[in-house]
Amino acid sequence: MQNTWIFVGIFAAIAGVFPLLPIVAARFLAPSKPNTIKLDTYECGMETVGDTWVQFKVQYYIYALVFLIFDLEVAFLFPWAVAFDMLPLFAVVEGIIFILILGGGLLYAWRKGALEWS
Amino acid sequence: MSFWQDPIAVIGQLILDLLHSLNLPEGWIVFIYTLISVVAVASFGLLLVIFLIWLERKVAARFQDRVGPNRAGPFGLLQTFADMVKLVTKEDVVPEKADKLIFNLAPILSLIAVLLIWAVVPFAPGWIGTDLNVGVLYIAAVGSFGILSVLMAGWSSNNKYALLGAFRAVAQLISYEVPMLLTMMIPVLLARGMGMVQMVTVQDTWFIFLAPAAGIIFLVSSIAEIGRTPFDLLEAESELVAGYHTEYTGMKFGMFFAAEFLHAFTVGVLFAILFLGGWRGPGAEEIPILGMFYLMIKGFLGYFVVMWVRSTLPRIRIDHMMAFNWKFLTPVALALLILTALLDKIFAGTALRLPALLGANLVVLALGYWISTLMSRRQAKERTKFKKRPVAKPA
Amino acid sequence: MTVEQGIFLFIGFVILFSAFMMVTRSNLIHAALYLVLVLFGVAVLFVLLDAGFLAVVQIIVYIGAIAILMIFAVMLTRGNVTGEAISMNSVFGWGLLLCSLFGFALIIMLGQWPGAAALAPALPANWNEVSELGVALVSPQGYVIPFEVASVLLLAALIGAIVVARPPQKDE
Amino acid sequence: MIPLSWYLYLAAGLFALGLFGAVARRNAVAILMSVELMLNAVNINLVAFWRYLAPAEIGGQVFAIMVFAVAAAEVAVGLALIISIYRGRKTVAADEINLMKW
Repeated sequence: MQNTWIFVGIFAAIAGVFPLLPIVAARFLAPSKPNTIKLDTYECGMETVGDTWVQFKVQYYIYALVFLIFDLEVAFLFPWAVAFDMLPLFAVVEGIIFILILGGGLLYAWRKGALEWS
Repeated sequence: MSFWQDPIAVIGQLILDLLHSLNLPEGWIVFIYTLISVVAVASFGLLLVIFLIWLERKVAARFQDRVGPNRAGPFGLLQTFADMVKLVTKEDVVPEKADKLIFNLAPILSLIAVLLIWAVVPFAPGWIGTDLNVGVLYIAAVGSFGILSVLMAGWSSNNKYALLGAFRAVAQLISYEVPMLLTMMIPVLLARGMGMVQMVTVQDTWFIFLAPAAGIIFLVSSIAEIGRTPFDLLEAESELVAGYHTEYTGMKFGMFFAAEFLHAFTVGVLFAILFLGGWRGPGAEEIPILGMFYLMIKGFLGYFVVMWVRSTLPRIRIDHMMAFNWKFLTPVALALLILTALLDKIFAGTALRLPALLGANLVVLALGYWISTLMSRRQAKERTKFKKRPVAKPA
Repeated sequence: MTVEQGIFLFIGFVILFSAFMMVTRSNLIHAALYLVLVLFGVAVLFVLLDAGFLAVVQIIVYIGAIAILMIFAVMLTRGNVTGEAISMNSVFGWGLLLCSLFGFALIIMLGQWPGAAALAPALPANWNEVSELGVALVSPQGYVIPFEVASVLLLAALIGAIVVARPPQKDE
Repeated sequence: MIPLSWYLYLAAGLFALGLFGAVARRNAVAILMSVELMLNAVNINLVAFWRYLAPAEIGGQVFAIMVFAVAAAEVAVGLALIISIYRGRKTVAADEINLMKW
């Protein structure tokens, strides 16, 4: 089984080298005339005011939270889906109960208004 | 087997023979052979990008009643090369306040994340990088590096617009990953396996006939994943300048650009593999090059739909987009998963499997459409409730 | 030294180095990105251990979701992100002593355990971990109770975290 | 071939580093990250024991997945608590959150 992953490892290395080539080429080909204004943060010509950390809502966290829980659900359910032929009907129903319990979580978040982008 | 029927197998055998004749140890032969195939697959992906950018510009032009690039080379085919030369020779500005290392790593990572998907794409019978037994999940895993690269780009730029754009983008990407993962599970369930080769070989009837609703949801959430219109809020120019890659110039911007285009086509190919039978088609088993042809046709079909949607629909508002995902796509995907599991277990191996699954999907689609129209009607009613607003007084 | 050992040593070095950096960096975003490196290294270890499914799940769950969640939380509690003046608390010396003692004790105990030199036996023929896992997770002889309890745990975590994280609503 | 001990040594080192982070870091988010390190060390051990000592039984992998679930739940609730505390007290330094200290 490891042998099937060797390809992925080498692929990752090569996939890292390929985008590097044009960037390195650009380093030699492109002009480089930096000045203070050019290197400043781009903000439509205005100087940046205050911290970069502005306006963060808990809403981002809530979405990530619901995503995390469903990610876990997917991790649990993929083996169940793969082994589908070997499972009797009640085992399938157990998987469905699993989905329903987490569906309840989604319903709760919905009713609570936690999914609104306010 | 002749060269014209299966060129990859012939060339592969040739390389293997050559390596064996050099009397290298077995490990080295495997390594060099793998390296060559990796380079072949990866450069195929990158060369594809050049063609895709040209194609997209041509197609978008036709949608808008223009001609598109037509000066450089025949039909403007060389336009993308010209653009590439331009990008390479552009000055590469790294903002002073940026976190240099992360800033430079992010575009590379975003292209890696897309390119890695091609390691498990079955092009034709026997033409596949590697047939992982967790293929479908592998695709999802690789996608999470793309999300990380967005976050890295946005944070390291140290720019308000970039950071805000990155956070919005990540919120959108992770939200739409939920229905995407759930609908990816439905073909896995129908195929009883996650390997990409198995996925294709079991599709005697294409899964789009067994699970049309899942296919549609997959395509929609994938369009959101690549951040194309109508879901292009990641780079809504009017609100966020250019989103998370505001500070990027030259070739580094080009990396994000290339990654987006390749991702769009990859989505088409994945849709073809999961729902349209991959390389399956008349005569593909005997003549693998035909299979490659079929896969590309199907992939371009999916890609064309993506482009079509892009040039047809306007951008939607971010709260609508989130509501559409969490209150519509995700519940429907969950319901589909439950229905598919139940019906497939009950009718497995009988002639009723196809009509039962198809019927259930169509019912879910109809119900979903009905509910969504109800919801939009209710929203319209709420909108028309007149709220008294303060009238601007002349100063 | 075989190739496998070489990969292990490299990955092991990456893991320990990034873990050290993660623990000591005062910039929390850097710490989170080093955490991502550790998690990725652990995924590679899972591949070396013939647990490809776990490796993929590790990347999806940890890098795809948990690390993102961490970065979001860092951003939301922006008090001292870029340069916390002091990243360690006042008793970190004791902590260092305690943890190095603990680590050395573990390593010495491991050195005395005779079973530690074991080599990996061959996997059963036609081994398909994913379907084995699927059967084990939902069969009553296997782990069906933990499976369902896990879903309840996740549900509780979801509800609890939503209630705790949201600011008090005006209408409640 | 890699002997079992290598994995165990690595996991021990990772666990000790995680423990140090959890004990010594000031920032509560960093403490949670360190806890993740410890959970990962445990996971390495679980999977290594499964592979070397009981490859015919899938139990080790099931345990590892359960650890994933527990880690996810812990992070979700833990970070929510930290965000909530930050909202009230404007700090996430663990030694300044001393409401229950006597």
